[in-house]
Amino acid sequence: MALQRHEKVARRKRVAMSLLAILAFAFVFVVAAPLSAADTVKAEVSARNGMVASAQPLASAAGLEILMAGGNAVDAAVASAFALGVVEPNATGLGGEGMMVIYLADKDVTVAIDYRSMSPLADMSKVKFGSTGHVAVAVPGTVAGLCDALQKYGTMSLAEVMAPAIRYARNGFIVSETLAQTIADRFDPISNNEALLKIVAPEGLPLVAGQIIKNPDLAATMEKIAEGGPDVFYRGEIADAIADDMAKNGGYITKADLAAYRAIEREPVRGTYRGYEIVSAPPPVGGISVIEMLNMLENFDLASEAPLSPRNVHIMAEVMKRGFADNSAYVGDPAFTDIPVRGLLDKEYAKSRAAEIDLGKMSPSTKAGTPSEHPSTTHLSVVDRGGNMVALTQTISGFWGACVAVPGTGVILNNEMQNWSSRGPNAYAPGKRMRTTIAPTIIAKNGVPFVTMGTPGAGRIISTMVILAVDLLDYHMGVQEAIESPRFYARDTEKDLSIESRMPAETQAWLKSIGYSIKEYPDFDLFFGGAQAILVDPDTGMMYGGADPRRDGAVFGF
Amino acid sequence: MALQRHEKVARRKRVAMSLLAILAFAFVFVVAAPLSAADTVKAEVSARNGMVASAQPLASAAGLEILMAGGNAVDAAVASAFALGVVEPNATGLGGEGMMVIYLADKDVTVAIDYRSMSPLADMSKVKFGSTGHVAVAVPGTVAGLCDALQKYGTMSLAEVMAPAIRYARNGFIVSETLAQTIADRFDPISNNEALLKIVAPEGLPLVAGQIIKNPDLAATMEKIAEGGPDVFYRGEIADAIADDMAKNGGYITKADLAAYRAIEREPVRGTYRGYEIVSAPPPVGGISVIEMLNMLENFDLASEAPLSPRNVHIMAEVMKRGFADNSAYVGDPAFTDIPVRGLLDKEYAKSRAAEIDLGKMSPSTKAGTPSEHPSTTHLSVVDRGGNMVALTQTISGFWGACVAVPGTGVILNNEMQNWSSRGPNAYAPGKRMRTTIAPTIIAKNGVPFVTMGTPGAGRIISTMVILAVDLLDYHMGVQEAIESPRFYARDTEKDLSIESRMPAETQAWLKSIGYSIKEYPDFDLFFGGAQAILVDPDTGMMYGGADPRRDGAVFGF
Amino acid sequence: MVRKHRFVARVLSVALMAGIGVLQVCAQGTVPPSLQGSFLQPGYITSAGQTSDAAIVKVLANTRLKLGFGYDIAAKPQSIAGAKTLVLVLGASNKGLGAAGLSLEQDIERVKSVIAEAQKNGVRIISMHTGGTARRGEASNQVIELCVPVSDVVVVVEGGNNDGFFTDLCEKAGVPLVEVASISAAGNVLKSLMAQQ
Amino acid sequence: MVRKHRFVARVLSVALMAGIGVLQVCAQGTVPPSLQGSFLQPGYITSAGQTSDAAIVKVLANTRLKLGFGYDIAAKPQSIAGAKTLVLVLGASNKGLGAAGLSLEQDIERVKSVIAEAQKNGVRIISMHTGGTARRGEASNQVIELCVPVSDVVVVVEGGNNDGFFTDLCEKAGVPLVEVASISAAGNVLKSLMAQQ
Repeated sequence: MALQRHEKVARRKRVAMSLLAILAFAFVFVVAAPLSAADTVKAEVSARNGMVASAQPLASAAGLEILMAGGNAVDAAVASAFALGVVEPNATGLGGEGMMVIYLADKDVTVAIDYRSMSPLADMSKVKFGSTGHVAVAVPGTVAGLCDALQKYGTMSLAEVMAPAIRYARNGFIVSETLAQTIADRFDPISNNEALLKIVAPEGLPLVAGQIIKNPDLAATMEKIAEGGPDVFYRGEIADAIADDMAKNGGYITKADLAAYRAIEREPVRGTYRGYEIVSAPPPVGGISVIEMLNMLENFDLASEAPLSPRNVHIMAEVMKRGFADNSAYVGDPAFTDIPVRGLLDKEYAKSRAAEIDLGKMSPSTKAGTPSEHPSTTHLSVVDRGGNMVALTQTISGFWGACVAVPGTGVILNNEMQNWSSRGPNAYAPGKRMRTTIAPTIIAKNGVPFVTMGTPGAGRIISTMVILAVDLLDYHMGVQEAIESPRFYARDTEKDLSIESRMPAETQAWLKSIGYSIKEYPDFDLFFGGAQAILVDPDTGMMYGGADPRRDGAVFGF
Repeated sequence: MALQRHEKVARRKRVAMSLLAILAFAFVFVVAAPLSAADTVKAEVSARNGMVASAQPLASAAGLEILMAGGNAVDAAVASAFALGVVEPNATGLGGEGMMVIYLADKDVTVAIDYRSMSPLADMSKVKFGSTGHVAVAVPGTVAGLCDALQKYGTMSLAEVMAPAIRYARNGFIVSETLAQTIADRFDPISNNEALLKIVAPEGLPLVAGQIIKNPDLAATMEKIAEGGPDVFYRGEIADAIADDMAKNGGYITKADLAAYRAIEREPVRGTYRGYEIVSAPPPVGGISVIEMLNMLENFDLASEAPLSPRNVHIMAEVMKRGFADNSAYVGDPAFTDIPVRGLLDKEYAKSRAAEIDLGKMSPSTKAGTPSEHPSTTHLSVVDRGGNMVALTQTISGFWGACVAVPGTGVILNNEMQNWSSRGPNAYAPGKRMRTTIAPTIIAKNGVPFVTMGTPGAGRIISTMVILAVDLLDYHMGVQEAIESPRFYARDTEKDLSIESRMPAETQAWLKSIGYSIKEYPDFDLFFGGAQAILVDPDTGMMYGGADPRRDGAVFGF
Repeated sequence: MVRKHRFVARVLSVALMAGIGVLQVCAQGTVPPSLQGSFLQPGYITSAGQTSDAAIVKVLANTRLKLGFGYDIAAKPQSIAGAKTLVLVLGASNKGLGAAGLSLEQDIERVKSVIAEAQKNGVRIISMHTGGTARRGEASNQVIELCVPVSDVVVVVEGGNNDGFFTDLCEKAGVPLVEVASISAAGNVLKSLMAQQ
Repeated sequence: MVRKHRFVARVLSVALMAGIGVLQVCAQGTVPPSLQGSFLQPGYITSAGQTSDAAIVKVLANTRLKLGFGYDIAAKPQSIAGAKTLVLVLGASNKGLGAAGLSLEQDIERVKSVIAEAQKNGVRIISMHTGGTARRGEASNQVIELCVPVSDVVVVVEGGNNDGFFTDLCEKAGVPLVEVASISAAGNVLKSLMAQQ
């Protein structure tokens, strides 16, 4: 029954009736649309009192519930982050890590909380880390980071904000196509770990879409943390379980490593872009490169051409390559490496880098040696009624991390140890935090926060954040429109310019003519990340949320 | 700081650059839009696996949580309905009543559950019911109806589906502008009832927007019901509390009345409209009149003219008047009145009624004597992955019902007794259910359910349902577009044609020229109801949900 | 004559206000000493315009402050029999008028008759406006203009006098105006106006 | 020669299938009696194309059916030393190839070398395809075309043979094909193929 097609044809006929009708239609659309100027695949969500944008509906619902119970943005972000650890267990969780940027309107506080993982204190310099198994695991930071953020900047108790996550873990939830696919794809390493197998294949076979997945051990673990605080994880019962499992399986993490772990409150990196203030996640993660790239772009009048004009894409690709090269060369754990933060953020430096760009031809790439990153990351944006904002990006590195769950705890461990570089600022050292590209970012205008945004997507995180900033600030796109705009990615170490196939043909042709080799991805490809963002209209206070059709995101507001 | 305006101007400039751009833009929009053909104030929500559309975000979140934990549409609808009773306490709750239409795809069951309130068994024929206080209260049906539906057609336990509602009642939630306004507006009668005052003015002054409202007594009451079943309410502890409070305050409801209450499983009323099957709520509520009006409309080729053309609005107004007149004359509690159901649903009868309509002038109205209805109603639509659908409309009659809460229970009682007519099929009798206009409706095509929809809005419920059906089935609008289309309302007993001011000027002028007097309401007015609907594309299974910008609705899907 | 008595009181209060440097409006939340404790029990509360703010004032007066005032949102002249103080809560509410089955004109007639009864019996009048900007507008202005000139004191919660409407009216009529920041504070003013029991 | 032995087995099985009225494909889920219990322990599982379906078959065989097979998703010829039965799980997975650091061509070379080792040692081969339509496509077809003709039996879960690709290949090569409705059923077939221990 082709009802739908019938309806579409009927509608098109009516719309096509007269040129006048079409013009009137376009006019109404432009005038009436609240912020989004173009039609989008997913609907932009608007609300007045609070909003959560996360990669999964139940995680968004957790944050919404907390906001509606009177919690602030930090309460809601922590609730959603714990919930994501349950409902996106392949991408984040207690065994992982992350970075969060907090803006508190009432206290005028802007702070980054670094809860990145760190290498164990033992000397592992002779160890081949690999991508799975116990030696791939770095000391996890999620519990410390979320508990610290809540205690310092939230208003609710740990038990209150963890309640939704505990509920989801105990009652279970329906396995999505996406989750089922990640289980199937990683089932070989998963099948080597009894504890993880019990979670994702309770009857022996991998759970498929439509089945219910539960993690009662994780519910119990979270209840213990809700009651006893982060010490349960870093010094108590869960620490014992982790250390025991490590000892039995050749891993290096000890109780001393866990006891030594601290989340670190850092000054965010700050910059400006065409009058907007950019506040992003500091080293060892990627916000500094987002700002550096935007600094370079400020030397070009992007808005004078269309968003995907040949010249503009070329400029942005050249900027990306330079930013990535600098990132590789200079960014690492600031406790172990002197990072020329001021130099990298300097407008004059950016200007000199921008001057290297030949508008008529592609320049050969410059520096080398960046670590590989992985797409098992998740971003979350929250805004509350008070104008407080949180941007939070978490990860367990690869999907399903090290493919190791700690027996009896439901905790799935990261494989961050694969992210060390062989040399340079990101070379391995005991107790050091590895570099990644995550870059949760807040944009403000005249001190009033305007946008909270972030994305997973490994190496593409930084370039995608730059594209989003340009779409919003140069091209004045709506937030959903910006998220859906065709993405592209260039890097100093890669010969190809990666693009989504929606990139205009004439742009592609011209880029080829000046030296680019093009690697084409489908129309919307998760390779380029799955962004979440919330924009607050500074005039009206209205919140507009966008979620990426490249992933199962959900924006809820009230 | 006119950032927003600046952006809009910039965008308009770019869009206006060339006619070609506008045409290309309109083209992209028409081709890419999934179902909605026009821009909408609220975004249409789409999802693949399940969807809940309700009047409040936390109620939608409750249903979503149940769907994602593997519940079916009935489980989710019951969870959302209990949650609505907490988060929309002014409009619905355990002290109220409702009607639900269920379609179960797997069992091919279509059933209506009538949990309408009934008058007490004592003779109250000499009583002046009034609109508030204990004599205004009819025996409530919500607990019986929701528990019956869950037991017969759900898959989960009462404790599971009531958990979100209990949580919201205990933890509280932020008072919205809308809720605060209803407290302020009704504070005079509310202030006469200590138990209700304790809920909405715990510190003496009415709660205002932004404060937290909790109802721990209601949480405890629901916990008892979750554990002990509906008997707790109709025969146990809560029945005692209701009967005691009634006895102390001149009310008539006894424990015998409560023990005698039954939800009634009824055959829905069924009809067809241009090949679609319409399944709606049977007497004593208004679905029969929705179908009668659609039967009349089938005699006119509405689709040949634009949605709000003068002729089409005239035809629909004339049809509404006739349908309402018949509703008043014939509809009442079927246990007390012989209702000519077949006659009212007969296509030939509708044809003869349609023939009365003069396309060139307004006909004078015909019959008289309809009861007044009240806007404190709430609708809820749910679709699950299995294609099961629920349409559910609940009410406590006026906002805050009788302005009476039962001490110690948190239960707020309805004022349904005001809905009796002085004579005719809806005249008062002991143990009888009063007529209302609620009309939760499911539309199917070739036996495959296609739309679940409903609205509050008192007398406007039936006319709004007819407009929605015509918008979807004749004009092929998207579901959000249909909900937002300008509404109008004519009734046999009212001299004016009520319209939203967006009605085209030429239509208004012509209607006046043929005899209508026009009563103009603002662009979007809650007078015409606040609809919720979900449409499932029969070809793709994709779900599209719409919520009414006239009310704080929220659609969540996954 | 009542009028004469009130004239004297006004002259006194104006003089006093001038003395503390505020001509028309008292310093926020402060009650002129001449008025403190000058209103006698029993009191009676009604609305002028059917605003449910009257019920809020009732809860403040009786539940919180235990003043034991009579109350009827739609009081008639006979309702205030025996009262020595009349509290008029000002504001026109369409929903309130609808629930009471009254038009604005009918309610204004009702309020006029209650005021006349009060004046006949020497009942002194406190007018209160607690609804903020939401209870201002053409219809509300009608009841405000009716009640302010016949009042012995006017109490307005912040927002309701943003445009100086009360200031102007009170100045013209020589009625002391007390502005307060919140409904709670209005309750405290009410308490300080009443004579100790 | 191994070839000759297998030829005889094929003739027998074709004759048998003809006898029960099914020429190329066995009735769903039924294992030809001639094959029941005909595969000897120890068995060894590997992938052809790095599909993680190999791990599912491993869990089925070892955890559920306790068959104790050896397993390496990227087994090399020396891995199967001592085995008497080789289970090839068919399907090309880009993610699997990426994780193993192999190109499709490299993995095909690996599989060829494992098959050659099996044939050299008289190890009989069970090919299994459990991934449904998701594990079909150009790359998967390459490994399927490589493995089916050298197999002693092919087991396919519903969906994977929707286009008759396995039917055609098995018919051409004279290899018995067992189609099953689910991965679980594939496990039961595997068990019935194995000799009782």
